[in-house]
Amino acid sequence: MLRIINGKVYDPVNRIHGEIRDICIRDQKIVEGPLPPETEIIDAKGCVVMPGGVEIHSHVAGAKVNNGRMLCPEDSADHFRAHTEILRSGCNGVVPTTFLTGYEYARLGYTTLFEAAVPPLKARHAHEELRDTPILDTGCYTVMGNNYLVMKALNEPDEISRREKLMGVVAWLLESTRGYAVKIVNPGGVENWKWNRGLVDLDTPVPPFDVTPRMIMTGLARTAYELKLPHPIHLHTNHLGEPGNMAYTLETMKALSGSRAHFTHLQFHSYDKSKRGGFASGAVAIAEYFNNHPEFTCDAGLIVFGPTMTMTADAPMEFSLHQMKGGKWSNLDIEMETGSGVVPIKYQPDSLVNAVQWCLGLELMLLINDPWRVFLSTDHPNAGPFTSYPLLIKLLMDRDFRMSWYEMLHPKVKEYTCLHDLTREYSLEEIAIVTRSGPARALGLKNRGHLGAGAYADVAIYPFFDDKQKMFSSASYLIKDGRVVVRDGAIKESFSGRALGLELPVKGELAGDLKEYFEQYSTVAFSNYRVEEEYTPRPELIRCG
Amino acid sequence: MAGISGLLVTVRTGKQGAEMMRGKMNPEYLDEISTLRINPDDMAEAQMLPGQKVKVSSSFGEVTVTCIASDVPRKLFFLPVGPVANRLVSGSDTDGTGVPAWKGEQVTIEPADQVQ
Amino acid sequence: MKSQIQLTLKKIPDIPVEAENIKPENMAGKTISEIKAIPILVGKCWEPAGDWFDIGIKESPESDSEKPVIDLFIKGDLTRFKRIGEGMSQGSMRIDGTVGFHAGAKMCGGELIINGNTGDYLGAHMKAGLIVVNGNAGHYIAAAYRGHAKGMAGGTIIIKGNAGQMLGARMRRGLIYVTGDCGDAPGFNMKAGTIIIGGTPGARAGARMVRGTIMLLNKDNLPELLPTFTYNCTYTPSFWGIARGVLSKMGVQSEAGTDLLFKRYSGDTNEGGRGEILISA
Amino acid sequence: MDQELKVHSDVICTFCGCLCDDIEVEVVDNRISKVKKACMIGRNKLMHAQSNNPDITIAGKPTSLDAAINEAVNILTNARFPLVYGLSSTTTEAQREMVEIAEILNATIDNPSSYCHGPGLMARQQVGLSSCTLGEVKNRADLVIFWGCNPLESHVRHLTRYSVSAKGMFHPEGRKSRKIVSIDIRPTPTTKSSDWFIQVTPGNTFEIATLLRALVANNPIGKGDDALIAGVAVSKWRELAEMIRGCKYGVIFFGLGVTQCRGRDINVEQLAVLVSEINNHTRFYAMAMRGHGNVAGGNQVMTWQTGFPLAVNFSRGYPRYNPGEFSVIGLLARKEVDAALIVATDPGAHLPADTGDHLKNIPVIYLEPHNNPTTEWATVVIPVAQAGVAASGTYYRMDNVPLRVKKIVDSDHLSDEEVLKRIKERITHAQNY
Repeated sequence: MLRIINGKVYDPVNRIHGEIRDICIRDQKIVEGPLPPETEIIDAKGCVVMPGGVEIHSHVAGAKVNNGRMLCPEDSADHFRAHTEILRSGCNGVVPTTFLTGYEYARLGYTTLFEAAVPPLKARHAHEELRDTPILDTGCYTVMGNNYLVMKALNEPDEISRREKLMGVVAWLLESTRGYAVKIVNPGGVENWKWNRGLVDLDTPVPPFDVTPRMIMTGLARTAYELKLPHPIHLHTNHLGEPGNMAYTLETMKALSGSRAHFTHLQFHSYDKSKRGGFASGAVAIAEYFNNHPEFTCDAGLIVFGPTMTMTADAPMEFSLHQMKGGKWSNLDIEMETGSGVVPIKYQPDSLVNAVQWCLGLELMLLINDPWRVFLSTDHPNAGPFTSYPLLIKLLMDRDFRMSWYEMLHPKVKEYTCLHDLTREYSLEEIAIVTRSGPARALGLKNRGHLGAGAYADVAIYPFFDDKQKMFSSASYLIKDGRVVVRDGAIKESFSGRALGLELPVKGELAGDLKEYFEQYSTVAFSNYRVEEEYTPRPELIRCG
Repeated sequence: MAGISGLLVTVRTGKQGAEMMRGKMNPEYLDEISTLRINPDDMAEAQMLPGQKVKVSSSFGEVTVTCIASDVPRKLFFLPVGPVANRLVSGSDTDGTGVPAWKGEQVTIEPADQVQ
Repeated sequence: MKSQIQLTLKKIPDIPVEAENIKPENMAGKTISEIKAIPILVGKCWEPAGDWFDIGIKESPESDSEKPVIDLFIKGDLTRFKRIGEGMSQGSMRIDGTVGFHAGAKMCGGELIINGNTGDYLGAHMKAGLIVVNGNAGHYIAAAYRGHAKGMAGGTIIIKGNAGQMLGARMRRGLIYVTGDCGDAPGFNMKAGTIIIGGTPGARAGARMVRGTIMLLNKDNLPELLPTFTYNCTYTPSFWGIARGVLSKMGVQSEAGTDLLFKRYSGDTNEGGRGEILISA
Repeated sequence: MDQELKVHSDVICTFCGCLCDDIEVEVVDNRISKVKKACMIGRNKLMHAQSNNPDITIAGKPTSLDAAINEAVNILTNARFPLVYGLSSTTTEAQREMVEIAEILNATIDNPSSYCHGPGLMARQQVGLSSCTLGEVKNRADLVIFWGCNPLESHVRHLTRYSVSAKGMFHPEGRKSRKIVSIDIRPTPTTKSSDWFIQVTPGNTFEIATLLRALVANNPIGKGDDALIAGVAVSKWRELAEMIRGCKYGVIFFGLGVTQCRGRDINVEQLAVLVSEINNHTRFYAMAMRGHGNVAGGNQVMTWQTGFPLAVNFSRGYPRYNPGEFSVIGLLARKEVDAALIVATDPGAHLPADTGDHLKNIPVIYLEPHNNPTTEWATVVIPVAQAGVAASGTYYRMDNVPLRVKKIVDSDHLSDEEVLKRIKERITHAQNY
């Protein structure tokens, strides 16, 4: 049992806005109190108390993440931690090794973490790494946007049969991979690339099943709704990173309007085109549309200047990035499911493109009115490492600080962006929403992201400083499941978190022809495909509906 | 003196793999990893007969193996990977990479009876 | 007066030792007992240098000659000692004996003289300064560590004996001179800089080179160049005279005259073809 | 007495990187009695999995498991520069324990890839690699190049399951619609079943890849069409370059003939750049023909735990990487190691004799299911339940697809993972952690 006293509590779900409150913890949960007088007390005087952070989109585990680590040993040589009596060693400042990932997220006050893209065939790998990512509760999203079984089901002419088959495939994929949500990455575009064809638009028919990106996205959105998944489709749209892709993103939003959808790393999809064909911010138009569609959520994908690593299932995007930049490129096509690519990159403030991207991400966060629908992310490590969150929080909370960056940015950036006109500053409550309460709600996690009775006792306590970067850079305390994990910025205890999965309303079963198809063309036996329960030793299944 | 020099290349063979799985002490395995494939013209030049025992030596060691004629190029001698070949290769010679010269160690081969 | 520090190895270790703390700036102005206390990593344990070395300090008059006074002398078979002089930035150090891996790696100033052979990665990622080896050097001299795109970024390395494979691999700037032979792939993927080889190089000189110059002073027994090098002309580059002068200042006399003719090949065409291999004609 | 017969289907063979997962195994009274669908090597592996087990010994004398573990802990905690080595033929679950033990001991850890396909990993660290899973090859590849490998003898079912005669989605006829090219220094069963065998001189992989890069990209070359590269005319190589550019989905499988010949890692580096550049014209990939069943998994585990796939040293408490310096062969050849924990590999058979000999002079703890050259001299021998037969866990296929190998019989022995956990706990205790 534990009582946290004297802290200024920010618990937006329960409408507590920076008031001094006691938080009472019994076993792994937050309780009403009172607790017996001998209860251990944490005095949070001068501190801010928030629910543990919830990371909605990050690449931390699995094939392409490890590929990224393997690709750049130089990033590991420069950044390392020795092991201690409690902690495992680790290295790499861009794509940290698994243990280090857990420790660093914990030090930032995070307690729940989702790996954003797992190809089904490599799901065991992701779970193996998540098992070695300590402290946080973790889950992963299952990549489906170029999946043959999905596309074959969508190709079914009869509508009822199509819906049934698709539901069966999606449920089967989620079950087989122990995934938490339907992830879509460049729907149809990755498969099209494997045929050495160009980019896809909403209605480009994609071989071999001649389904279009529109059919894939709307079909999966509907299935996610019908399965009552706690999180809707998690969508990385086509045309990532192209100037002018804002128009395409708006088309996609229109196609999906009326159904829930999460648009991930929206910054990468919100570019207007300058007169000369270059990058300009499309944040105003995107935010305007987005503000009028309460069915949508998004995360920002904020750019951080410095070296980092791009990694995504969007193989064609990585290939064109490689063609543009030269240097290292790793690619992995995954049979009947997806592709993936990894390319190291460095964002530089004196590059006009990078400066536009930097402003654009912040603009989205400032122009989207409802903090419950836009979340802090760097699409770690694509736009920058998650360890930069404290800096980004300061940029959101402090306009003067924001403006001071213009000295470093490419001088022409103001022509293509509007960040300098935006005066909004995030409040601590809004920060609490975009880093924990909002993502938890979007993910359908009812016991996380708030401090009401019944919630998991996942609590972050930050020392109050005017400098918000300093304030959020390391938690004074992190309590996970009622155990004090971080004290004064140092990890005191480490253990395995839970694996978040789904309790689906239907049993995942492949229609006969799909199963036959799988058995004919996969190189893994049907019975060996499904991820066994051993890979999630501490499961927590979230009920759909 | 009869003999011939060239490069030793270690290779996998089907039999080497299959017999290894039955145990590395079994005679079929030991036979297979002691069987050197050599071009018939090389064999003639070195005055060796198929099935004959030959001595293979490198600057690191020597072994006695059985030679058989094979359609391999001249001056290239093929021995299955294993403890026999490993006596001819050195771990001190990896060009800083950690990989010994398993695919190109300079060796000399001569009929074993001449050695006696 | 200037103090000279002498380290004499007492016993040869049976496990590897990492001694990046042995460099002039770590010793200067210290007493014997302070030097004895300098930690070195023996296997996985930090031990005081005094357990491994006899240490002496003597004062010597400032020399009038241009040559700097040696600050630090080390004597003994240091084959198992890695990282001696790593990151050294000033002063001078002379080693009488063979040294292990990474000697003078990441060096950014000063002078390191090795009277003996060296292990691999001598002068890796070196930024400035001078290394002279009066013996043979190992592999990956002045090279980049794994994963890095660029190795040596400046300074000079002179090897009076032979060098191993991947000499100057991925170097970015600087000068390497080898009196003797070298192994395969000198100047592999070099970005710029100069490598001069007096003896015979192994195969694949300049493979994947982007820019920079490789001079081969001995045309005999030269292995064939890679197909991605194309012949341009035969001439005497003005650069040769300069390089010859620089080297002679460092005590390396080339027998060839300043008017030596070179055949110029440009390559690696796969990498843009802006590099050159100059072969004594 | 009635014999109990159990038939296990879709069993995974753990021998090579193919990890064929369609094997049928019959077990009678806990003994494997019949193996179907496997190749000869896989069949022998399974049929002999339960025989020839060593005793638990210290210095050759039989002892108890407890005593052996205590002796192991004693040796390891007293070592000043210990080596943890192996990993390749056991589960990732056991590999994870090995990395943790290495870390607690501040030891050096390496796996056999450092002298097999490690050069390919080093190459990837410089330039990356465009690759795919085996099913992509089966379903799509219309050009397959075997370079310096002979899968018909080393990865026997590779050709039928994945790369040549497999009936894929876009190659319903299997063999007929694919072009198969082999590059090797001698005729082999694989070259003989290829459409085109390009016989080359040894040690010239780098030159070939260099020339092909130039030909594919139309870069200038300093050689005429009749000039020989690796013993083959430039004009022939030009034909290959045309074939490469003209294919729709091409794959190079490369073997130890590429990674172990003159040049080692730079051969693969050049090959990887070639493959990357071919993608400017068509889709093209390369894959290492990984040998031991889970050697790929060892690289994965080491990378997610330490940041590096092989040759990692923990002397300073954090991982550092340098092949050559921390590779098992370099360490042993220089006689730098004073004790070793070896699991799931056979240094007595696999390492050059002069290198393996150093292990005979230092205390070695050895976990292994079968008698072999190493069990003859290892100081502490602990027999274990064989992964995929008597123990379950994760294996990574050569294309890094993870599969779960299953326990199909009971063993008297613990698995690698279980023994390693006990060793780890006692080391932790001994070091007063």
